[in-house]
Amino acid sequence: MIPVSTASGGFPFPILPAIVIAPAIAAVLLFFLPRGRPGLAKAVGIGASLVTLGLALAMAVRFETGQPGYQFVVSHSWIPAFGVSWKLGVDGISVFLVAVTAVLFPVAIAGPRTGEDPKGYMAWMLLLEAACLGSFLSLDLFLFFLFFELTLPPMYMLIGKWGFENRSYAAIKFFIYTFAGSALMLIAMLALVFIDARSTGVVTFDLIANTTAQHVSSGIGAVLFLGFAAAFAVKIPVFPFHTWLPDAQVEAPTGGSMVLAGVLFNLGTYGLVRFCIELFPRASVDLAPLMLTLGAVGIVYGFLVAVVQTDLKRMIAYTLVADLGVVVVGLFGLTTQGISGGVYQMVNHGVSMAAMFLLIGMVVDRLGTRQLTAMGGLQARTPILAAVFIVVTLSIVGVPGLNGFVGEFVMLLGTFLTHRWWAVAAAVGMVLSALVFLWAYQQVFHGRPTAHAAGVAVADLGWRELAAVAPLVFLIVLLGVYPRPFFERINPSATRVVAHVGQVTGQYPPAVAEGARP
Amino acid sequence: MSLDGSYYLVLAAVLFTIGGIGLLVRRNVLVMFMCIELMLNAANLTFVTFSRMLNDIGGQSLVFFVLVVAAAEVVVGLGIIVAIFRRRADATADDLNVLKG
Amino acid sequence: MIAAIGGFVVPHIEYTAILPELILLGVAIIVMTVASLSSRPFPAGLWAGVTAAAGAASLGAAWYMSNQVNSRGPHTTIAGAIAVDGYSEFFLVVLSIAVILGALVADNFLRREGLDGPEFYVLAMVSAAGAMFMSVANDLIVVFLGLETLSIALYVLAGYNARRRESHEAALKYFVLGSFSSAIFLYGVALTYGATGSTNLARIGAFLAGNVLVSNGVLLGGLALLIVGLGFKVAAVPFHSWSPDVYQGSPTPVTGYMAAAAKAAGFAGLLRVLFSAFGLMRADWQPIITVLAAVTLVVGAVLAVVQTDIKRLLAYSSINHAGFVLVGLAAASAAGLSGSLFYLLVYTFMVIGSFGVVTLVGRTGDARHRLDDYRGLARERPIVAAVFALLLLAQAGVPFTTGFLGKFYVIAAAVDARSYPLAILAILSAVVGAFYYLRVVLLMYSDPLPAAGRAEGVALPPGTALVLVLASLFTVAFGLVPGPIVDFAHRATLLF
Amino acid sequence: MIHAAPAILLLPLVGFAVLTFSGRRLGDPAAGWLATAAVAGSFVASVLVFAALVGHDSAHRSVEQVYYRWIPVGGFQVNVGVLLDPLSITMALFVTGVSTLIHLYSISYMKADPQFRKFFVYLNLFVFSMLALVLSNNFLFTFLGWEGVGTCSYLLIAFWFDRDTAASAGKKAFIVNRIGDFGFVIALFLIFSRTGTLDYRGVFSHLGGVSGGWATAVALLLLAGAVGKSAQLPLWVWLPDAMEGPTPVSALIHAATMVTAGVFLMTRASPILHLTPVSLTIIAALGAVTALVAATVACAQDDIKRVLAYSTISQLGYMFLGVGATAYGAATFHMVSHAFFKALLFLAAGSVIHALNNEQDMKRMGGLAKVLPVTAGTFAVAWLAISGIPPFCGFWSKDAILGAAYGKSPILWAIGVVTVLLTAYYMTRLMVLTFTGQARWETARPGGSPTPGHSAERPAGETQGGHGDHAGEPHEGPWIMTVPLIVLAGLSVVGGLLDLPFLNLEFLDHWLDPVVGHQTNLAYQSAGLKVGLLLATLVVALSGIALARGLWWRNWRRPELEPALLANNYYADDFYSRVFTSGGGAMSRFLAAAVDNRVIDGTVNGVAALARGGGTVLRRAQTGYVRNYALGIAAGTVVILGFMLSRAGS
Repeated sequence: MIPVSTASGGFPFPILPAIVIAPAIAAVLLFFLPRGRPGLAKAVGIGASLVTLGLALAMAVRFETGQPGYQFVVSHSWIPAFGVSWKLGVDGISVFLVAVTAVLFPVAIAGPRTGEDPKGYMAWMLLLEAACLGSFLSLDLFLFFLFFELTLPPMYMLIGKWGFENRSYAAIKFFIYTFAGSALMLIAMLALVFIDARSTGVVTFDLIANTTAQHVSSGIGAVLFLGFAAAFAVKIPVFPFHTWLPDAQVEAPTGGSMVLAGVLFNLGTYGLVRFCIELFPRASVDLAPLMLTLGAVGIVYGFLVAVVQTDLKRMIAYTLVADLGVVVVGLFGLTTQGISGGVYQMVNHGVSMAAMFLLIGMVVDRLGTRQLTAMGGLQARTPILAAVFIVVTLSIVGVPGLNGFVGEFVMLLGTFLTHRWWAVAAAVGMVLSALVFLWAYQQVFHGRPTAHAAGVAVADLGWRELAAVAPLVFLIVLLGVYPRPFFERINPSATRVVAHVGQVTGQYPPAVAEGARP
Repeated sequence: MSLDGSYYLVLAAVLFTIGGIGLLVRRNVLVMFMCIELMLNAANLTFVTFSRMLNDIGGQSLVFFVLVVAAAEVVVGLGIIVAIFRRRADATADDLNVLKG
Repeated sequence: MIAAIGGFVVPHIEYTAILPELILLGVAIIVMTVASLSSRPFPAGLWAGVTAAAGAASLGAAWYMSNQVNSRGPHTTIAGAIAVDGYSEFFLVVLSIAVILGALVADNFLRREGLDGPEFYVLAMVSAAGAMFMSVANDLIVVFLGLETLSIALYVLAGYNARRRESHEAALKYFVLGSFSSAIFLYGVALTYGATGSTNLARIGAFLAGNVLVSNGVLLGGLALLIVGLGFKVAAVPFHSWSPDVYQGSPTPVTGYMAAAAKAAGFAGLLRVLFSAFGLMRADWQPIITVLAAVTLVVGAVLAVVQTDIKRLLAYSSINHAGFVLVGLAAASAAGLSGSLFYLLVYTFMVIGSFGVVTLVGRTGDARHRLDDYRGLARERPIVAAVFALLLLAQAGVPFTTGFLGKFYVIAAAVDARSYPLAILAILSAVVGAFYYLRVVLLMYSDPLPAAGRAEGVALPPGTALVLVLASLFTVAFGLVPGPIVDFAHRATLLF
Repeated sequence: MIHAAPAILLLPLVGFAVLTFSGRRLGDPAAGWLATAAVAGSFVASVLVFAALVGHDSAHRSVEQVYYRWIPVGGFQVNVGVLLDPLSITMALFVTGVSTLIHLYSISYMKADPQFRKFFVYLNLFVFSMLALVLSNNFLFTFLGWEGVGTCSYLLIAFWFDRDTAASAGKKAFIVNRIGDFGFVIALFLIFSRTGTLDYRGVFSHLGGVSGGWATAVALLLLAGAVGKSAQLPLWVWLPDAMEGPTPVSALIHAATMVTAGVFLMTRASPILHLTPVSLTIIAALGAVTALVAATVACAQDDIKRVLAYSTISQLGYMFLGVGATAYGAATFHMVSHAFFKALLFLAAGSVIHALNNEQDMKRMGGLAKVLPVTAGTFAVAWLAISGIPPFCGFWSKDAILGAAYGKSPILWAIGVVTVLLTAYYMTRLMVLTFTGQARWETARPGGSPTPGHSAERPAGETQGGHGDHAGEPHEGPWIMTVPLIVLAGLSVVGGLLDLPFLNLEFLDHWLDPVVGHQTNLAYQSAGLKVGLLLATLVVALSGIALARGLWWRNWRRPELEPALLANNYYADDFYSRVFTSGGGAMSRFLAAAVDNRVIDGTVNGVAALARGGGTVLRRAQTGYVRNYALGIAAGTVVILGFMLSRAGS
């Protein structure tokens, strides 16, 4: 059983709906704002995202440690004819994903320079935020799917309207590709619900009910698992479903890139845990080798392809494929460490990659090009930017003491306990990621400026930019040095998932994972 | 002595088919229109025949409805044809192919 | 009883049951009479207002009847030829809405094009009445009559813009093919009558329940032809070929109205005939409908991708939508049926709203329908562009819009019926669909073509504005709170 | 004063933080002094802790302090804490001690460098990481320090980032190290999966009943990490390139401290190594071969720092040989004494380079003994120490290892002895070329402009510390540069006292016994054999010196003694670059261009094109002719009729 707490946590209003609705309302408000007031639009955008951040942090602070189940749960019947309810809840797996989403959006909104039409930009960003938060908080399959899909139009518009030169191809590719993935999820979701309904007699999209039902035979479960996995694999993206990513990531405006890298991919990996693994434990065990292989291949592949890219954003975009492959490998170890570390790594990766793309945006803005061959020597001219960049780089590369290492090590350790060789293959990533990122850093910051770069006037980070990047750097260090409070909240839920898998399949990870000594 | 009903049915079917094929092969709009009338009347014949076979007068009364409808169609159809081909000597359907693809 | 052997009995006529039709027909006759009797010019917008009012009245009547049915239960009237049930009232509501929205969109168009006059509205009301009769019919011959009333009025409407050659061509194509399909339908009625001895749907159903036919060739043939006849009306592939041409050629408001009303009426007839009369022969028609649905989905979506004319694009997309409705039908279940109904309801708003925008952007002459004409619309008319974007995205199936729920509903039904391939095909066609809708959206939000010197801006008259507001409100509001309309569609099948 | 332990770690960390956030306010020399003070404080704290440990009896000389729980996930619980035992405190002492001296030296050496503050930021961070590495009470915190020193190494090698060679060398160092770290990480996984913990004490107390295969795997994987960090074969190629960094960095990181971390790790993990004799043999053989190979290469280098770099690799090989021979005490002894004399060598070399305005080519030196007497004198001490001449420390520590190696296998001993010969040879060559003979630097530098070529310490155009104030004649640096030299020279002289192989004066061995167990092979050798071995190596060393003096005295042009094979490090870099850079690059390009673009993305776009193509084809059916449409309807009707009638009558 999954414990569910409907306690309000001391908030005078239901906190979770407030978190989702606050940015949505602001997005609608922005729509009715006069067009000629860009300053006001920005203020509303930033203000709303900060309010959301406040709510999310308050929620995270009041989140009870040591509880494996869902907290602050609210449930309202919504479309009774479909068995759909407006049910939101948060557990250890989602709590920090919500928090980090709420952190990243204000940064993504306020940090980079906005182009034309700030009103529309802010509105789409806030709508995207609402959709992302809603996805993490939904405890109803249908509701999740709605929010999951709702992320597409705003992102589409952000890329398509505010992106770089080849934006419309990238935007459409992004939309169609991810939409196709989730299409299969919808079918699988419906099939699951109706199959469960045939056993229980109740048609319900309730996540918990369907998680506990487990009426699906292993063969069908595998098919449904793949249906869900298709959506998430595209979203994450897992090799070989990744080719939309470089295009989208390259063409997106900086804020969009940050959200893509920091939040949207988390939706996919989160989905793997929450839906693929929890709903289909048998299939997860049976198909773990497939997922692990895709993840592991993606790691090597992503880095190898990244290293020869000549476009900075494209290069880093390919590393996302690899980094997220590591998360997949971690999750499908199906151990507490794997899942806990995987979730932790989602948070890390969100922070670090958002910071990375924020910085890349700053570099690209300054130099007016994304071509690595036209860069160089920036460290002498912008030492602070370089310093922040190297911290973020090291975080992604997984240097201990910073956040990336903790997540990566823990989850690969977890996978090692059950699927030794895949963890070893995934660990190759630590060499390759160093190769790619240091190579990128060298080309941008080391050496002497190229003729192009030398011809551009370049300023170091201003206060606004520093203020935007500072919270992310703070998190990078905090998450690396003192991960304990985070793990204490994630662990119980991760353990719950592993126990659930064990209960259904009879396959538990080795006892050492839970602390038994030989 | 009366013929077996099935003869009428077959005749109606043949008429219907002739009408259909006529529509497909003729290019003159008026002829096509007449083919449609032929099909409608084939249906009418079927109605009447079944009405007799089933000994149910309802089928025959339906024919009146159909005739009225056919008349209305004639009015509108001819109106459209006249509007289009007012200034033309021949009226072929194949001249109308601006809209395609 | 229309007729009894040995004596002609005048059936009892329950006028309230056909009140919406009577209102529309009555107003149509009054308008025609008044307009032809008076030689003075009438104030602009009068006929549109009258039509909208008539539509509103019929909507009220339909709503009243709907509540009556809810409280008292369904029944048939006028010798069993008319069904008074949730299903009927559902379609009466949908069609009344189509009349109101259609009239509001047409008003501006007709004035702009200098075509203002009562005839247009009379024809619209008559066609709506025909469509309504199709929906409430419980007898094949009533279906036929409604179908013809609807179609004949639409033939004229399609050719209403006498100045445009395309309009004529559309009218003629529609007429020839429509008559052809009507004839096929009628022959199907005849065969069915022959096989079952009745044209009354309920009695056909009862007959099939009570008898085992040794030789059912005639019956099956009749059913096949019925499906073809109605399939034509809903533009199911391969009976769809008229629709792109007619949609493109007709005056734009007519296209919108036609897309909504004719499709709704066609489906009303198809669903009623298949479920009510031939429900027991499900096994025979289900495969056909499934294949039709599949082909319709694919052809509609794929052909829309390559279009460069917005009206043609929307025509093909509406074929794709018809495919979705057929998916619900192919499930052959109560859930599928209500899914189809739901889809038609939400589609009505989306499609009339969309064509409302197309009407505006077409500008005087109703000719600017290339996709490139939509470039930069967001800059010139942000609200119009936003509404269009919303409606297109809703058609693409974006969450929190009715469009998504409609797709979800029918696909859920298909999955529940375990026709997984069809469900997957449907959703993949929606993916393809997203491509062409998004293309238009992005065009609106990209920069205008430099060469396109705009002599005429895009105007936003109040009537169309109202339609756009209504359409987008409906689409979003019920996307967020779909309960009421889901229940509405659900009730329409429960009381069947 | 065991409670001073946190201060050892904290002081450099605080120094790092303060310098990072308010270095600008402090100003240039002050920042350097602050950094030095932080490290010096750390040294003092180490001394206090050392004293406290000495006060414990030898069985209880191991104190664990846990500061906080770092990563708790299920059964995986890792703390941030220290294990204060003889091994770690020895390391801490010499790390902080040598660091203090090098910090001091750097204040002058880096003077006037625009990145002066940043240099000390990195140095302090390095010291913290190194201390975390050695003091940690668990493998993971050690790994933190391990990667931390690697990172600092990267930052410091690439310190003069505007030079492409420096930037590339930094990157190369990091990546090659990462290859080794990959093994380290897998080793940690293996350890945890078997013992359920990563705490040193926990792991070593759960070794009962582990399989030999497990132990061998762990040992070899840890060795991979150590090989990377300590630049052993086959991962040695990064260290010579690392000389691109400022010379104090070479002294501190790439000679004295960081590169010895591999030896430390092996020593720390000795309980595991004991379970797997085959691994020990591999370690010993690897060390011996590395020592020999690197020494041969050192014989043919012209760049003074590269000679020292290869020498470092070679000396580290000795230490691995010692570890492999289970002479952990000897290995540690050599590590410490090597830190003394190698740091001294680098600092003195830096002094030379500094004085010659960034000249690193020994062929352009010569005769410097007259102008740089202090440098030359201290250098000579270090030269004798590394060559293995008594009573300098290198003699004792090297012989301790060789003695152990003899116990392990005479072949290893023989390799070691050949290396002694080569060591003495190349160091003498270095000494002769640099400090004696005629001064070639005046002629080689016409007009006083820096020579073009590979050997510029700094990029042209940037002034280096200590140069702005004089022109022409090279001279000694200020006292803060010479004091460290003198102190290190002193330590090189007396360092041998730590562990003399007779009269039970093996302090270090006894000191380390609680950590590694009493394993030294020396104990089993007879006094006669001991003396014989000592004398043999001494003779070999002396003949090496004599040989070099004979060959190079007043004769610096001897290309026949510098074969290209050796000068180019056996073409190892070429080989690696061909295989990994070119080969890997080709594969990457293939993946990017062919696989990703054509196959994977091609499939995606192909599906889209298919839909579009389908549309284009189907479109042709929509001819615009109404009769064709009717035909379509009729055909559809016929098909449906046909299907229906096929079901009829059944």
